[in-house]
Amino acid sequence: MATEVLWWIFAAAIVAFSAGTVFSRSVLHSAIFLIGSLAGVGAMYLFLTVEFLALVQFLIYGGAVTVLILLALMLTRSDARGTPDAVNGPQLPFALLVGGGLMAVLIGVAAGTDWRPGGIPDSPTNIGIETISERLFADFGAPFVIASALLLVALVGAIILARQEEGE
Amino acid sequence: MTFDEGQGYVVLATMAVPLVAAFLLVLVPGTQKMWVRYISAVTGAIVCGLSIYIFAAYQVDGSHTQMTLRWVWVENTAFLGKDGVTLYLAVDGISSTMALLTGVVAFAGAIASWKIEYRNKDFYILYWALLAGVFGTFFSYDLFFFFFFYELAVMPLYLLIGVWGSTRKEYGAAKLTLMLVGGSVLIWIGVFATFHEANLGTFDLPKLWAAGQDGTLSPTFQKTFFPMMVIGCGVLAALWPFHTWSPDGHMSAPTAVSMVHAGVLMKLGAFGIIRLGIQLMPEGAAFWMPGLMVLGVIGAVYGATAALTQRDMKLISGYSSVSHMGYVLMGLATMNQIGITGAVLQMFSHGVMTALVFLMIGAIYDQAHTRDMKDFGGVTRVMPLWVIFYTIAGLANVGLPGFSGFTAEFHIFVGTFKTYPVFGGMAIFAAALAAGYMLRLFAIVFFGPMSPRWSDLKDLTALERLSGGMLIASIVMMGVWWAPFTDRISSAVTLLPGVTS
Amino acid sequence: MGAEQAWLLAAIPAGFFLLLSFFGRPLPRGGDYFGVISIGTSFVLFFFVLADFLDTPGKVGPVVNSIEWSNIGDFHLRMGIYIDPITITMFGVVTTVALMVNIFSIGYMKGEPRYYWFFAILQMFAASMLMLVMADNLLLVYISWELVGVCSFLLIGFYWEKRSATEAAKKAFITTRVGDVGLLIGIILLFKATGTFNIQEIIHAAEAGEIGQTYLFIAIMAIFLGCMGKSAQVPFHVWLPDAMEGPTPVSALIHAATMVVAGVYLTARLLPVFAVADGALLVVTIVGLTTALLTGFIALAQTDIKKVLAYSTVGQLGFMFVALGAGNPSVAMFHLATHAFFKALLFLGSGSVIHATHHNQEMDKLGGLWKKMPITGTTFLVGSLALAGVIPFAGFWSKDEIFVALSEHWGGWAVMLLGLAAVMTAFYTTRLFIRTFMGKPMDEHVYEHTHESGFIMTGPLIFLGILAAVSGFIVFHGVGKALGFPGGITEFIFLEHHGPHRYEMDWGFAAGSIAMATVGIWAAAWMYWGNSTRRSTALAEWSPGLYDMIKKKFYFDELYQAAIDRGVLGFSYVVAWFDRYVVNDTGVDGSAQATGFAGGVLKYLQTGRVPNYAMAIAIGVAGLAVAGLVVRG
Amino acid sequence: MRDYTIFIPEYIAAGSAVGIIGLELFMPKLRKDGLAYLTALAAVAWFVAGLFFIGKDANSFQGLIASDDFTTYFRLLAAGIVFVVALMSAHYMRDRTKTASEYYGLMLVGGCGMVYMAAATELITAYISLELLSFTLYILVGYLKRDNLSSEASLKYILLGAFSSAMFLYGMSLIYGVTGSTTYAGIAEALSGRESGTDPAVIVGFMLILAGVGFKVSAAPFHMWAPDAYEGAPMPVTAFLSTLSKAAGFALILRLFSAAIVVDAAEWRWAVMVLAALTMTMGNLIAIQQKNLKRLIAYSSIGQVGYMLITIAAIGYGDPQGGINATSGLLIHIIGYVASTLLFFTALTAAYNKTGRDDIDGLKGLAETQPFLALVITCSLFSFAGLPFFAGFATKLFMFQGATTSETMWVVALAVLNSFISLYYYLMIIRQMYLYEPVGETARWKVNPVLGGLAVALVLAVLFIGMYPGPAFTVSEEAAKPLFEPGVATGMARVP
Amino acid sequence: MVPLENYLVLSAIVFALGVYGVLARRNAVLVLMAIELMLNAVSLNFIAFAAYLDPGKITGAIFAVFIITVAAAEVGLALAIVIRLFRNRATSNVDEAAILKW
Repeated sequence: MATEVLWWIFAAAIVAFSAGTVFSRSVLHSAIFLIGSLAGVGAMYLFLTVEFLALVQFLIYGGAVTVLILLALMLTRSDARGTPDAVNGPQLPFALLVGGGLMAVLIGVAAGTDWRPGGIPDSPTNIGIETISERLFADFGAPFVIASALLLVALVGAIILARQEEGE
Repeated sequence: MTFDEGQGYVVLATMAVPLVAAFLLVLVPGTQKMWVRYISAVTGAIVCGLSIYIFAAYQVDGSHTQMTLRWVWVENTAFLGKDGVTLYLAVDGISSTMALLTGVVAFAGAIASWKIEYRNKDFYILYWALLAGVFGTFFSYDLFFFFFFYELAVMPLYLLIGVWGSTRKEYGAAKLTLMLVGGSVLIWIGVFATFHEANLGTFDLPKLWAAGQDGTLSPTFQKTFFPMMVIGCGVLAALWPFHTWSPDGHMSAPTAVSMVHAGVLMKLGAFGIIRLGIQLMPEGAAFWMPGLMVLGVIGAVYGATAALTQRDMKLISGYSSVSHMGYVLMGLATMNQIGITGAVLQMFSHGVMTALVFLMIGAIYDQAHTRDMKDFGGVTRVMPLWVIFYTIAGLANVGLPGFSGFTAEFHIFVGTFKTYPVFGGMAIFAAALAAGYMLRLFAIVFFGPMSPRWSDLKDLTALERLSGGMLIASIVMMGVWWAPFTDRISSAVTLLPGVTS
Repeated sequence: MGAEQAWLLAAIPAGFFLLLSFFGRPLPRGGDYFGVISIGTSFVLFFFVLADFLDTPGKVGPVVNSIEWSNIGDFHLRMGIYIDPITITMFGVVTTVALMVNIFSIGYMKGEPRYYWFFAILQMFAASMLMLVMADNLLLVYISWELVGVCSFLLIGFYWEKRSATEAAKKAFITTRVGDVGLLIGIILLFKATGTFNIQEIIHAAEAGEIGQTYLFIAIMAIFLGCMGKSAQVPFHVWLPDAMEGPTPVSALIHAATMVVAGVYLTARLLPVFAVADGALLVVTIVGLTTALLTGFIALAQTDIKKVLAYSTVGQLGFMFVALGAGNPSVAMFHLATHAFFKALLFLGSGSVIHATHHNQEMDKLGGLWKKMPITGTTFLVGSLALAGVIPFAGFWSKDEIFVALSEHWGGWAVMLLGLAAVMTAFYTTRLFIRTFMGKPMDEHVYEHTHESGFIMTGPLIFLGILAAVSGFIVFHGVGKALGFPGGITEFIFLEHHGPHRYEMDWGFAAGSIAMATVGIWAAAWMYWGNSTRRSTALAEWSPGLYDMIKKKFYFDELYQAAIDRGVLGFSYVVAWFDRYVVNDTGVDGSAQATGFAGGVLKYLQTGRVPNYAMAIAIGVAGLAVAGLVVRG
Repeated sequence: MRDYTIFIPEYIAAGSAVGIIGLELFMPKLRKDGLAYLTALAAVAWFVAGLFFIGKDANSFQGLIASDDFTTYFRLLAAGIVFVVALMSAHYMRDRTKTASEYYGLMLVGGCGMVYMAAATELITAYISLELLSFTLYILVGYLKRDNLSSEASLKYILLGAFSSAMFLYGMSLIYGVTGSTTYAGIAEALSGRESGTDPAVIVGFMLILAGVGFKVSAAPFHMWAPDAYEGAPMPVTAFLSTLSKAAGFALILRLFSAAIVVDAAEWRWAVMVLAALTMTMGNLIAIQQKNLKRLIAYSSIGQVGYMLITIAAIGYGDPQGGINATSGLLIHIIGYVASTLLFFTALTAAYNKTGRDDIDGLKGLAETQPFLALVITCSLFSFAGLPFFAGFATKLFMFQGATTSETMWVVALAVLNSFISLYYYLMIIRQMYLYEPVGETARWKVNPVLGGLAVALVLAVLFIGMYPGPAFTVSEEAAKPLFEPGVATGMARVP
Repeated sequence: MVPLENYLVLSAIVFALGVYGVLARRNAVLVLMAIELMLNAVSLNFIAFAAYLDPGKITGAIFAVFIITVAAAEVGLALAIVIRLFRNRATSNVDEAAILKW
């Protein structure tokens, strides 16, 4: 019972934070809201009893990514001339329209689909860390290797693109 | 290797020699203009000889297709079954006649372009590529290669006209190329549909023809796709109202290209209608031919009428080509032996005589740099031979007995009267109009007082005489003794499906 | 050599045509002697053919000789010759006149440019003309028909430096060509009905009634259209007078004696078919009469010698058609022959005059030439008398015969009309002769330099003059017999299964003819004697409108010109405009531009802004999803 | 089971990538074009290694990565493309950057990414490989750091790429939710096991996946990044984009659609057909109006994608044999298209190195100053337009023929019409080269021998494929077969 | 117990918000944030499915791991590019970076 109440609270929080992220006027606020929303999702993972992933979520998103984003925001403050320019583009109303439409569709899908033809019990089963590690390293080794290559690529790319050259 | 196969190699050679020449010319340095010319002249001679041999060696009472040569190209892969794509060359009565036409015109054109100075190497490369395409189309008995060569024959035109052309060349070239390729688009669709519908896994034309006749290609299918095929080919045959590339294209094209184009390429269209229309979709033909007849008549009268008041000589010939190809289409649309035979005769006749006309126009344009009739007058005084050649071409154009034009038109008229007397009458009337515009041209250009401005025009050069002489020879030959042609053609025509005697 | 080889008559001139046209220029004197040789040979061969023909057992049956030309499926085309009295007569006429003209031209054309070319074409013409008359099938007839047309085109336009000559040539060719449309249609219609081009087979089929009446009528009328065009019958007569732009010998040969009678010949050849088709003969008669009268009137007011002769030619052709309309080919052919002789004589005579007066052919400048050129004058007189139908000259007998036949077939009214035409003929002929040879010279200067032509020119005149004088007598039974014919000429010339026509002198008609001739001659003499134009001008002023109309040839040319400019050319301009601006610019280029324009519009979707691109993606996704749910869900 | 040997070629590629990057780190003075030749060498080694896999019976790494003829086909293709593009880049990059090693390294890695997109038989692997390729491309597009266009293009590309891959992922999640599996086989089995194939989740999932892959191959309306990225990217990268990334996209699509979701083809084939029609029309119409060559080629390649998508639809409509026909048609056209595109860009790079202009007018009078290049470009354009003698004719014809089913007939017709429209703007390029006099100095200039040789080789290849398509077609069929073996696609399409 | 649909709807909402953000925002960094939201939604989806429907294999969870990895890397790379653009153009607004168009 309690979990459900908590769940609803968190769900509301996530939606609120996400909305804040995309609606807030100030760039920095958006960043903060984003952290909130990410953390909220992490909490959801806890509800789903995937502690490991929740941890990962907190660390990588709540930590690395948001820091990175804040950093970028700092680096690209365009109000050198003082005036913070508008954060929203001209096509905002259409954005609302399409976003709303898509939301409707996706909710419809989520609600309108029979997810359990087999009639599996409607409760999350605990996903233990060892299962994850087992699957990740035993069964999905290949993607893991490719992912490492991907990270390498991203690293190299970030370096060569961001590196300051003489004359800049 | 049987004798027939041996001749098959002759057919192959006829198609391959121009290609070889083209590749050879690629290697010749562009500065060696004389060498380029010699090579081309020799090629032309060889091709002409080979085509004459093909025409002569075709046994009238022999089998339907002769001189066959088959090389499997791709087979038993994916949707391609046995003999999926084969380089299948053969000759029947019609294509042997067309081969002769192409050979003669090709040689004539090659000689006629002797005086091209500007990058003549590139010119001849494209020229021979084009002719290889033409020969290939006439000889192909495989749908894939038929289309392959058909496109190949159209491809070089853009550059040939665009680079070496004259009046509004860019416009003419672009329009001509696009319209012709646009036509081949329809054919292409037809090809896909046919292959899919026949579901034989082969592009082999005889098999597909059989399919078309035994109903494997359903009547509805044939009725649907026959128009595509015919309009697609018809564009090349200046089918009204898809003819407008003809006046502009000819006006822009250099001499040899006009010769080959009006002389041979337009025939590809009519030939395609026979191969892909009548032979492939007899049901559709039976259903649609009246329509084609109407368009043909319109074209015939329309072209002649429009030509009456033109001032540019090439425009006159362009429109008269529309008119004459209109006759061809009428002949095909009659669907009876005499008519279709007449159509093929007309294809040959129009080929040689238009080639001659354009040769003559080129001969004077190179010196006078104008084709406006009003600028001329009394040219006979300075270029009598030119006038005689032109007159012969013109009279053949008018359909005067003794020249090829009459033979062909006469057969077409007879064929048309068998089924559509009224249209036949209109066609004959159009022939009278032809007399109108031709004599108008004679009267204005050849006769009357000569303006001193032209006093230094030179008469035909030896090469032009040679090339014109060949054409005149063919014109007169067909005009006087047409039995050899009719024998060959009718031997093939009688076997066409749905053709009444 | 037998009649089967009659094709040689045509083959030889054809060969000489090639010879002359290719090698004529370098030859000494342009090889004119070759011309005489070739036609001479044909002339000689003609007698062989005639003799062989007359000697054939079974007496005067047709001689046939043909070969297979081409065959398409079950359509076999045979080409061959068919020799019968009509052909023989035509042989005679053509070869004789052609020979005379060739000889005459040697003198007349001396020093002209393209001398050899002139003779070459003459050979070409003779060949095709002979081929025309011996052809056994309509296709071959049509072929040679067109070929003679071209020869006439080339010869009319012989002086191509003159615009008028060029125009005349064009006019002649196109006018006849219009008729030929009909001819070809008719031929093909007959072929469609009978499945053959062979004339005899067609005739048999027609007489056997295998062809429906209306169909047959249409077909034969179409063919007759061709004949009218060739023989310059109203309304196609306009080209012949203009054709006088050509060298005079040409006028004599082609536009008087031979080519223009091709129409008459063909009609005679197909007369049985005409006879079968109801009303066809009536049409022929009416056309003939109209032509005879109309041109008679026009000729009254012409002052150009050759023009007068031209109109008289047309008129005489009208007479021949009348004879045919009366269903009597023999008489028509007889008149054709005599007319050929005296009209050729007249033309050559006028040619001699023109030559002598340095290309002056206006009556107003001539006159009193009799003293200067007696031979020409005499022969011309003979010709005129023959034309006017004065007994006993050739014209009289044949014309008389026509009246007889006409009265037998159509009765009085036709005779009256034709009589009027005959009177006018006599009138303008006399007028022509008087104003040219009699009285005092109108133009002293011209008169000074006039001189009699050399023998090379007068020789033919004399020969033809004799023919014009005596050839009429051959109509008599005895004379014919003496010459080896089975009876008189009209008896000799008959179509198969179309009984011979034995000639008897009918004094009633003879008197009538004589009277008509006298009236006409007297009137002309009264009006023009001594070259005084007083009375004539008085007559002209008496009714200027009428005179003007006649002088202007009843405005035919103006009418046609307007029709062509307004009608045909106008239509052509419309079509050309339509082709340029509607079909091409709107249809073809328009579609191209439309495509380009579409591209030009669409490319602005590519705003370069990421949000818009993302929007496109989102909309795409949403659209697909919704569509999917709607279509499949 | 785990058979690491099936990765050997990629070990070589990736290894040499790392090696090249390291090489420059340790000897920065190395000639930059030297690196290009090293890369080419590595590509050759990669190619040769790949050759050993031809005809090997299909082998799978834990059901994640299949090593069969299909994989081999794309492996060889990738190696080939990398080889050509590397050589193409040699001078271009030397003149424009200080450090080129990453460029070449990334190129090799990207190639590996393509191989695994083709080889993946499981969604995670597919996704990761796709991202691997995308990342390399993001970087390569932006490689000219100081160049405004380059960085702008790269930004657009990465933002939109991330956006669409999110869509892609959402779609995959839905499919995973429905089927409970991420392996293609599992998905196919589950889908064919479901009694109702028309859950909203399935449909929407398919559509989202379609959007994701559609973005990758730049199918309208997901194509909009392409023209900008193409125009902004360094020229060799443009070649890389228009060949390798497209081929990779289709590799992924083919494997995924034929092996996994062909079962419910009825849910997506119509959509593919619509996308195809839209894509080809958009691409060709807009291309008419372009002035910049790279951009024009971008649009024309969008048009080509439109044609290729028809075959995917045809797979949906056909039985296994039909699938093989369509796929082999697509594969042979990919060969032809890749060859022509590389040919075009080789010549264009050569011209660009000289003139420094990449707009159409820049080619004015090329036939005078450099006839050879003009000829080569003409060949490639004719090949694009599908004119005979050149690869484009045979391959396009085979592709359309393979894609012709009673249902797709109309799209094929439209495609042929479009290829006619495309001829127009190809002619406009040819016109610039042949009909106009050169601007500026008209002296003849020499082509860099490497590029020249490359061009000659490619021309020969294009001609060979065009005139004797047999071998290429057989190869394509061999590569297509594994996708349609009964085991792979359970029961094939549940075509109603 | 919380039914599966709740998670799905939640993620749908977040995802849609992310989409909105991408479409509406001008600043490249904000766009990136929105994308992060979307990716989160997706991983939420995956894990929910894994936990509810796929307890044995939990492939979804693995997928989530990879998604997080890729997302992180993507952000890093993207930010590098943003900075690069900022250096060149002194703006990080995506709609101002529109030289390439039409």
